[in-house]
Amino acid sequence: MVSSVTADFLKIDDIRKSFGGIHALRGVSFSLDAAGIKCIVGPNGCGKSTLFNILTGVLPPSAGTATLAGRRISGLAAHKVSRMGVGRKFQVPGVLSDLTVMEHMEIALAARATGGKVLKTLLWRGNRAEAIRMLEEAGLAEYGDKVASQLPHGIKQRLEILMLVARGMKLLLLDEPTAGMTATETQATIELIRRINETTDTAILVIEHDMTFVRDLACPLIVMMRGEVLREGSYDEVRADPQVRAAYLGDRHA
Amino acid sequence: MTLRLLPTLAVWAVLAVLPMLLGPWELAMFGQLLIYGIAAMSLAFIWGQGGLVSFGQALFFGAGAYAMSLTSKGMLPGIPDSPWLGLLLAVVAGAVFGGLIGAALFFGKGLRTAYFGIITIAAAVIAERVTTNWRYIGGFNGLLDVPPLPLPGGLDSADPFAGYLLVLGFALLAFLFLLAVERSPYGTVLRGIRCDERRIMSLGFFVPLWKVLALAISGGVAGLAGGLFATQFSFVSPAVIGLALSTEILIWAAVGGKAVLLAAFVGAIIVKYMESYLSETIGNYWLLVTGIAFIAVVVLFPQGLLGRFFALPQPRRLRRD
Amino acid sequence: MVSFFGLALDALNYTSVLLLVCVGLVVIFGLMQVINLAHGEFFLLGAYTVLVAQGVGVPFWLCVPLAFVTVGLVGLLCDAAILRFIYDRPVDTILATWGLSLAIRQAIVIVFGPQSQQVAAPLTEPVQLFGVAYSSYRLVVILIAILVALAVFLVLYRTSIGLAARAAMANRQMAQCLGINMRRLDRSTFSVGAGLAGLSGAVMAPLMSVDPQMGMGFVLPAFLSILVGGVGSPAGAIWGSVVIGSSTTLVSAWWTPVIAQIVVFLLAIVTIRFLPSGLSGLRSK
Amino acid sequence: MLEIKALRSGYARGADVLKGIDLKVSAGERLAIMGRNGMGKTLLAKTLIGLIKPSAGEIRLEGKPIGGLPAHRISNLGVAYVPQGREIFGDFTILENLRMGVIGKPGLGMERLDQIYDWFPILRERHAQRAGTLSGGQMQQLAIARALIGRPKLLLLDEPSEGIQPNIVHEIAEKLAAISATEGLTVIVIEQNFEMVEILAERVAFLENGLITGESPTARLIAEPELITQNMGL
Repeated sequence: MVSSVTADFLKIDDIRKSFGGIHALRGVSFSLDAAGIKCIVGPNGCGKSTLFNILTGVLPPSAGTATLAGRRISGLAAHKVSRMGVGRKFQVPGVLSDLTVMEHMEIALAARATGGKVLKTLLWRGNRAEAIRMLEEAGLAEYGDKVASQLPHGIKQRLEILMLVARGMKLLLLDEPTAGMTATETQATIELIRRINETTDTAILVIEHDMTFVRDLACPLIVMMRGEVLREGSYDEVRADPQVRAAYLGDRHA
Repeated sequence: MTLRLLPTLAVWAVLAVLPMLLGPWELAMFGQLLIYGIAAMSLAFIWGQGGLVSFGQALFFGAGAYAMSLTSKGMLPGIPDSPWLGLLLAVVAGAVFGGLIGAALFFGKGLRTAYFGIITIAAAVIAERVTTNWRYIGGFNGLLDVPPLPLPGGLDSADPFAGYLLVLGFALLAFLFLLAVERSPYGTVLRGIRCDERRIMSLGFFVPLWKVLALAISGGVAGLAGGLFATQFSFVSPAVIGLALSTEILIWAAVGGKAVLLAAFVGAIIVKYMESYLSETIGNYWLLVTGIAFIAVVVLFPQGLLGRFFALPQPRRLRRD
Repeated sequence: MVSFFGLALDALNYTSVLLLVCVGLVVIFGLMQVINLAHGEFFLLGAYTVLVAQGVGVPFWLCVPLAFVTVGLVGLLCDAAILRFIYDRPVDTILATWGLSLAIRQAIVIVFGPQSQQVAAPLTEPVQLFGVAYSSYRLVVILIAILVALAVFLVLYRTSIGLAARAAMANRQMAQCLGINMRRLDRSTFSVGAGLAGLSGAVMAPLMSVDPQMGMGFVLPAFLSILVGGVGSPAGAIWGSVVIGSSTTLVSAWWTPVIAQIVVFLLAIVTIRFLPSGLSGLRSK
Repeated sequence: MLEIKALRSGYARGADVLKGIDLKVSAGERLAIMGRNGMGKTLLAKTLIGLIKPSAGEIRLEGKPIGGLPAHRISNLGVAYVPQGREIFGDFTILENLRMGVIGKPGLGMERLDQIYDWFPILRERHAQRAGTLSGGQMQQLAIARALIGRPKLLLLDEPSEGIQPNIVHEIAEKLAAISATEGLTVIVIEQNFEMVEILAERVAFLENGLITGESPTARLIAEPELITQNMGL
């Protein structure tokens, strides 16, 4: 038996959201255990991004709640949600273009060590060893002294994920982390996500289109369609589901 | 690695041996150049690290100069007329003005760079008008006979040799202080804010506070320069707080290189030295030439002309090798 | 009570000219994201155009359109020589126009000297209005400023060029994809904006002392107006100039111009502190 | 009509996302480009319309090289763009939005307005309304109408079905197919949604990792939907 805290670490309960008359989310519910990992798939406009916006405090839900370790996160301001340990990786690489990789790591580690406090950070001595250890584990060590704007796309994306881990986030929301990557880069990212999931107790929620990625990550799937959860299950279960196939290919091919 | 330290060390070494090479009059002039250099560094810090272009840096400089003058002339009720206390208050005044402007602007939402620029211009213009019209602090004529800083051994900073060394000491102190701040993790985060404020916010840093502190630090150092100015020139007038000096400081930092403290410092010394040299020969054309040169640098060398020489290697903490 | 109408007319006079200056600033910013710090010097050049033209015997009323054209051409030149190289570097455009303002001001000092000069007003007879004797020239200035501002807004809101300009402000890339030549639009906007500042300087010349510093003094309230009204919103320019123009005139009359400047500055800070997109942000909320 | 040879392009210098696209489209043809997110579909559209300069390769429109021309010139050569997210001018009325479609085109007026209104009657009905108040499907029709009123030879659509209800998607696709057939308009549609593609396009090219990895007539994909899943890694 898992304890009540680890099970349902993230609990999404009947979240609804409408913009004007358009229902972007029509009552989404699912949960994620601590150190759990799930992948949300679905066509464009199915509400995945709206869901992420609600989980990170960018948007308030119209109804329903999301809780993290029993504390409500839906409807809170974005920086408060962030301080509770929810980190989001956007689809577009959000690295700090003039800064080196080591500087990126320092910013993330400083946020964890000092809680983002100004004076504490001014006096903090940095944590070079930890930064290097994390970079090495992620296979990014060789880029340590490079400026972010010169990094290949795939490395930028992995660096950003790594920053969220270094920040000590409890829940990672990854929005299409392998978009635009080459096959090798995609494999490296999958490995990184797996390793983070295995070696830390970080819970991970991924949005992804790429079914190769989803298959290789081998985690439970949530299929969303038109603002609802269509199905939950393993890759094979989902793939065999006629409803899911219809969702992707259009009704007449079901 | 140490090779990249050489130009920086060389600058300070040359400045240190100048007293042996120059006569008293030239030495006094160089001392004044160093004061401008400190002001340029204060702007380079906030601009190069925090990405905030202040068009009114003289506001902080002038606040320091007036604080120094008023204190050392005993014009502030209840505060002893000590020049050294005056210098301390000059730093405080600059920092407070910086902090106040920062607090007024940054806690609001979505402030654009352009807003910050316009507000600092307005602040400098208004400060100049207020000082011009405020009788108690000397009005248009300003305050004369600001006393020098007393030094041990019966000397004071009016002595060219002692005065120069004193200013040089403060310049080095300001340099090391700003360098330490920008090389601390605080500095790293500040550069991160310059790149992408929202991303830093999303990591849990309350960005406005960081920017307010940065502006207070910058203002404090500019205030120090202003305090030194008042005591070394022994007067202060509305000209030190207004737009003209602000523009000059901006030009020094831009021409030297905003991203590197010492580049801005040396930029100020060179430009100001050329001005004293050339304004006799080309007179009115000097400002026109500076304006055009400034445009050219902005368009062609956005990183300034000297940044390359004086860029220091990253601290050990931020290097992988 | 007697002076109330006089004061109101003064406020209207100042506000209407401020609006002309602001419209140029706002459209230039909205379209190109350039905060034109040399705008005050375009104003200045307008005033000096009148000075020179009057000196060689050009009648005043011809000087005004002449100022518009001359300064418009200067604007065109600045765009071609400087701005077009740095359109994609917003911060550098601020710096470059700042350098430009310095250079123009100094060029004026070199040519005309630093002293202040007078431009004769074409109308000197006061008129009786609401029982107050009021400068007839100021009334004409109000009329001109309002008519020109009206014309600018008509162009913006009633013509194809205006539609294209507003579209480009809303979505530059899309406008380009629909066939709008952005370079040409930018260039003409910058030039017309400069011309409007020159025209404002020309009509204000007889009412101010013409000296190399007059530009910054006049354009600073204009900058504060666009912060208050909302950067990049033509309609915001109206709100901003009304608020800044009338409060400056009133506070100056009741206390002193210095206090007026401080009050207006604080007003601007408070506004952008609580309304980041200015007064025009109120409407969209 | 359109010929793309070894086209390379990217958002940042030195990081090409498109790594050598080869594609030919004949006049009057309707081609769909399908691919997963992040494979460079939108980048391809932006490069074709001139918002992004290609780093290498050739784009020819009716034999004339257009690669690297600014967007307004390409637009005036007869390429119309309906971007992802539609990008209509929300503060403008519908009629003003349509006027934007011809303003930049020398010698072109609103002569085609009636025809446009016949194709999209909802726009006639709401012509004085602010475009920002339209529904997603109506906005999409407006974006297409705005493109068509400028009499393009080539219409480039990026994800036109995004966020639109399926029945409206069908309607728009059918309308576009009909217009293309009667006007001889060449259409390139970039899509993930086969519902749009199967009605609108005659031929499908698959874009993966910056390359065209396969092509097929639409009819064959309808018969063998497995090919789509294979080609798109679904």
